[in-house]
Amino acid sequence: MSLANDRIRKLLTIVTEGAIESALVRDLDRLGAHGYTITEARGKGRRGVRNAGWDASSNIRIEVVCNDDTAAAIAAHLQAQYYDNYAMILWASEVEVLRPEKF
Amino acid sequence: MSLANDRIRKLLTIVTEGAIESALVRDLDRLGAHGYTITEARGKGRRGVRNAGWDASSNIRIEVVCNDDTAAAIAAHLQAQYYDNYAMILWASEVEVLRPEKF
Amino acid sequence: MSLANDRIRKLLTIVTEGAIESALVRDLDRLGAHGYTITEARGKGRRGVRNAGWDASSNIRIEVVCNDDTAAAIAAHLQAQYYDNYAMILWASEVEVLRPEKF
Amino acid sequence: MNPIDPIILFFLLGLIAGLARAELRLPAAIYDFVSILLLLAIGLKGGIELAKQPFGDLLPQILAVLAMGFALPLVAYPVLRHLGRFQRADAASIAAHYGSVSVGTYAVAVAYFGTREIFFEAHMPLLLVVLEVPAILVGIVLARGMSRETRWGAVMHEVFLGKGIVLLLGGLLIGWIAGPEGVVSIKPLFFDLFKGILAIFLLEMGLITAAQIGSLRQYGLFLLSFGMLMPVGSALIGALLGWALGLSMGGTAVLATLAASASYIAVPAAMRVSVPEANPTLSLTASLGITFPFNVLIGVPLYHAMAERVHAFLGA
Amino acid sequence: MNPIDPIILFFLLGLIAGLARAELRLPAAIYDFVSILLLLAIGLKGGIELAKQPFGDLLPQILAVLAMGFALPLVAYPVLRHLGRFQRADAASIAAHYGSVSVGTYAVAVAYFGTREIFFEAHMPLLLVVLEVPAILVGIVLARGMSRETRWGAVMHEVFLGKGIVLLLGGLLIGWIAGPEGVVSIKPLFFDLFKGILAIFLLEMGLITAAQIGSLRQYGLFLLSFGMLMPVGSALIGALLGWALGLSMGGTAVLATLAASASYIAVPAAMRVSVPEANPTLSLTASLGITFPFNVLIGVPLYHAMAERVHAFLGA
Amino acid sequence: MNPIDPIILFFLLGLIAGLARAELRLPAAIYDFVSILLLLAIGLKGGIELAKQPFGDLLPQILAVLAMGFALPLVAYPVLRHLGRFQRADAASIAAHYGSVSVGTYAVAVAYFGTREIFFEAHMPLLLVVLEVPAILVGIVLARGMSRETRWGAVMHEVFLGKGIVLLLGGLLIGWIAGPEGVVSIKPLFFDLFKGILAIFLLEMGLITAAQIGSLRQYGLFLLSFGMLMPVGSALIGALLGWALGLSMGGTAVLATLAASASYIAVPAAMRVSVPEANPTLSLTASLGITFPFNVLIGVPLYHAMAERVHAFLGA
Ligand SMILES: Nc1ncnc2c1ncn2[C@@H]1O[C@H](COP(=O)(O)O)[C@@H](O)[C@H]1O
Ligand SMILES: Nc1ncnc2c1ncn2[C@@H]1O[C@H](COP(=O)(O)O)[C@@H](O)[C@H]1O
Ligand SMILES: Nc1ncnc2c1ncn2[C@@H]1O[C@H](COP(=O)(O)O)[C@@H](O)[C@H]1O
Ligand code: NA
Ligand code: NA
Ligand code: NA
Repeated sequence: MSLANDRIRKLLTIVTEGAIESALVRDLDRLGAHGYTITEARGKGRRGVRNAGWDASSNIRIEVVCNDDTAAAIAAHLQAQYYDNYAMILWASEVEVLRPEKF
Repeated sequence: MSLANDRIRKLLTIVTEGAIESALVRDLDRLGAHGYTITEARGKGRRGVRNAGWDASSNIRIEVVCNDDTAAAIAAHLQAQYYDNYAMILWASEVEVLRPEKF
Repeated sequence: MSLANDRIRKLLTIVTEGAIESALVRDLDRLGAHGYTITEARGKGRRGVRNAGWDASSNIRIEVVCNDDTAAAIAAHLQAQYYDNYAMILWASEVEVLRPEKF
Repeated sequence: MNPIDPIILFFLLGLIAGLARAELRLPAAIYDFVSILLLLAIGLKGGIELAKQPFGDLLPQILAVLAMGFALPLVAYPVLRHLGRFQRADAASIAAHYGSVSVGTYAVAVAYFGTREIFFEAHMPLLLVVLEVPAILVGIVLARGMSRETRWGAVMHEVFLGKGIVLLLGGLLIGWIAGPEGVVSIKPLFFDLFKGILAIFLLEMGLITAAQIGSLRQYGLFLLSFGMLMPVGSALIGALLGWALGLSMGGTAVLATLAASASYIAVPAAMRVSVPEANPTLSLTASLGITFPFNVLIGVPLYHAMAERVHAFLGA
Repeated sequence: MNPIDPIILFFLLGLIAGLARAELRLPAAIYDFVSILLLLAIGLKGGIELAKQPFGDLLPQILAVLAMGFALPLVAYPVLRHLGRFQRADAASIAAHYGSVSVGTYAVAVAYFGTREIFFEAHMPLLLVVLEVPAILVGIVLARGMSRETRWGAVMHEVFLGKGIVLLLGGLLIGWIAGPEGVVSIKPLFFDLFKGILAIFLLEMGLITAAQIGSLRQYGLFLLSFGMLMPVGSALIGALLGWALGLSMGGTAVLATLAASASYIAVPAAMRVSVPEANPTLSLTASLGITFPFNVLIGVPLYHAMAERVHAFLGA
Repeated sequence: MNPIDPIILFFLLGLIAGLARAELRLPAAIYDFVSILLLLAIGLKGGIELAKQPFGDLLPQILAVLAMGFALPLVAYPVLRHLGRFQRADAASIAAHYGSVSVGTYAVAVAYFGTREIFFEAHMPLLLVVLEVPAILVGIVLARGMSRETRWGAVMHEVFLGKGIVLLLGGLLIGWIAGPEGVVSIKPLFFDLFKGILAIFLLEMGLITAAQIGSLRQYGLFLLSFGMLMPVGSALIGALLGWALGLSMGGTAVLATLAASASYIAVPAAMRVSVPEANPTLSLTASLGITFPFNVLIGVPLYHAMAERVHAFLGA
């Protein structure tokens, strides 16, 4: 498994409120993500403990594997649209993918 | 935490259908992975939305930390065996581990 | 999304027994983590299969994004305090964050 | 004297366990399941009753209650904005919470009057549904003005297709179509278990409330007073309206309870999407941390007494 | 006329909520729980009845129904392959779905005949179990031939140790060993709540069906026709067989329903593992998006009428 | 002869399905829900009875049972340390498991004596709670000595604020305050469904037990013998104590069962936090893989016979 350059993509991980899942997923589609993976989560951050005991305090953790431009577009959009008003955190890293044509 | 070379391992992340969990886990064992971690997931990809509402549409997300060779073997096996017929995506990255002798 | 140096942080991922969640979370707070994200998990490792069917066999997967020093402190603490007696694995990688001032 | 209702004790158990940081947590899936059962059961019960009476007779009541739903947040808003000195979005969001209703509180009232065998009109679930919606719309307009930018399509989707309304209305329609005999076969789950399920729900509500109380200190005295006085004021409006509409004493008390209750499901979800700059901790601390326990522990018997007075003074 | 069964209304509620994209989702854990309860309850009911009659008497019926289970996918396959122009694996997989049975459809039929107080043979759950398996084997052979490569060990594991069979058979055995009196103590959960639990299950099935309907457009008219005509054809075979076996009119109708129903639990899981190149969206669109709602809304009463005709024309 | 209780059959079904590696898994949320219901129901039942009798009368029994809770692990420890050659921490942890109690085993005993209509004292849940705690403290002291380092605050939190104690005690108090009439409204969920819920719980326990049995081979004969002989010895102590305290034959048998049962919820959680160097696989293999099935399948009837003998020989 060589880290050949053409197989490198960005992995964006977003942790945010469950309440905005449908809006977010629509945005991801629009911004060019070919897919995403969601897991249920809880956690703590600036906006306090979100323990997932019920709707209003549940987090989701979204992962998107995409190319650099899409990653940049998504990050910019989330920062502009959601970062101030929602419990949200976002990080990015580089990953190597199989079948790069998928992304 | 220095990124000392002998502590670097591969982290493989696989997202795929819950239906093949037992087969996959057997394969991982056989191919030399010393462990794995599974979380329940849902998502979207080439094969449409998989919303985890019931058995046939549930995803799992598997993480395996292992050395380069094992990672390559697993990736090759999954690509040959499952990639065409199953909803599946796989990415790899480098991580630093504590107690490298474990992996 | 440039990998500008001042936006690089460490992402620590810990997989361990659900039984020590509250103790662990207290430790993270004390050691300077500004937040964390938890998902439920199951898996296999040195200490056998932990299939999450009930309390004693459930895993949690904790992610902490933090600066290098905090990451080192957390890793050292976990290694000293928990690694020998608990099912636990820990890995670290570098990630780029939005709004680095948060971490 | 009546014995303490055990369901209230379940709420207290959750509250105390939560405050003592006990290792007790209800899985989210179970909380969801239990809420779904309660919403459907309440809807079904109302629907069965609707099947018995001509819908037209209820129209005046529906319209009057709808008007109350628009009015209550308009009363709350200036108080919050000027006395409470909250920012516009926050004041609007809190006002929306208090103008709408809490299904959990309603269920407690139903159990309370059921135990005491006090009659109340059986179409109350319909009024519950009716009261849920208008405050949300008022809240959004208060926060944004009648701005063109508000995507009313999305708002309407959020409001009418949220879990609460869909299950309440769905239950109502199913009960209405199937009628009393049709529903017999599903009675064991939805009706016989109702209070047991409600007990589990309140156990979890106690735990949730305990988690909110932590943030109470931060917001201080105004929120505390508002969270207890606003419901009493709303209850009075509800009681007077109930009397004016010719409801029975029990019905009047239930309408008062509905008016007094503050939403913590439908409204928070809608506000999060439509007025994101409002701080959800503020409104949830008030509605869950103060008003819900207040209503459950003190409010319901108080509104019962209130309805008795109103009917005694103003005549039946 | 009989009133509409409320459980059907729950299905419609789920379907409409799903199509309207309401924010309604049953947690996966609850879906699992509810299916487990239904499977156990159906098994238990059958087991209790088996305890009352000598097993030997049932053997002819079991063998005949087993034969039908092998035959039905062989009827479906050529239609799918030649008329539908499906690829070999897809045709085989869909055929397996339609040769097997749907526990949810069976439960709806049980509720339907229960409400109407129409007698049917109490060992039907045994026939349900019997019908579940053979179509899977036929499907695999149709897709692969009798190839040496098929790991029959793994296939058998998948087939006989899947959730559905284990719980149905387990329930049967428990009911059979414990007998009618033994089971009294667990009756409130498994029998009294049965229709309520079924209502919740159907609510979720409505939501799942709605999600499948989206992919319907893609696959067009053939699948739509197949999904409605195949069950009617199978039902006729089932009804004739029921009559030939000397079943009561009710029993005949239930056997027709079993024949008509298409699997969406056991078969998809087995096909995923054994015939992975078959596209699961195709078979699930057909079985869940078309046949399940067809059977639940139209099929069961239709097969009831069919059984009446068969018994009237051919004599009892 | 009495028929086999179906709940035992559910345990066997889970056990066999688990050993056969069937695709059967109860969602963790459901396991949680079911345990919560059982714990509350047992507590409630005990609380209702407490409401009927003066608490003072029970004090001697409570103190005696408390003493037994301190004594049992002190009996087990030397056996494990010297005969079993376990490390200090492991011996202490296993001793704590066997000194404490299993709510699941208690529930099976309740069902067993209920079916046979054998009277036993209704305040047994109180003794269950009392027995849960002391063994944990003894276990920690055995592992650590009376070391200053032990953070007793954290230990006490873990012990008294664990899920088990909170729900049992909470249920007790609610039952006690609300009394028999108060609890009527929640009876359908907590009491009528009790054995059905217990059946589901035991199904899952069977699956869990099957998973433990795998590690049995590793630990061999000593653990196997200990897991079956220790409960019998404890049961004898329990039976003699029950007789000495003047309990009825049924009550004596239930106390023997309590003494015989080994914890797998409260103690593992507490040991994990307070004696982390003890290997949890060891103690869980013993308590879940050996003693739980032994008690459920053989132990309860055995302790029943034991209590009969004790009462016959020593006089009532
Ligand atoms: N430093 C962090 N590391 C990992 N997860 C975090 C961190 N900070 C916040 N989170 C997650 O992001 C969610 C929202 O964060 P915040 O907006 O800071 O409240 C939290 O509930 C956590 O789940
Ligand atoms: N670009 C992506 N980023 C993250 N997850 C993805 C992506 N594409 C697919 N997935 C996940 O992988 C599963 C299978 O993908 P697919 O085979 O493309 O349908 C999906 O259901 C998603 O959970
Ligand atoms: N190599 C690995 N890759 C991914 N996850 C692992 C690995 N090893 C262990 N784990 C996870 O960490 C938990 C504890 O590991 P252990 O202490 O090795 O038993 C396991 O239950 C797995 O969930
Ligand atoms: Na209100
Ligand atoms: Na069929
Ligand atoms: Na014991």
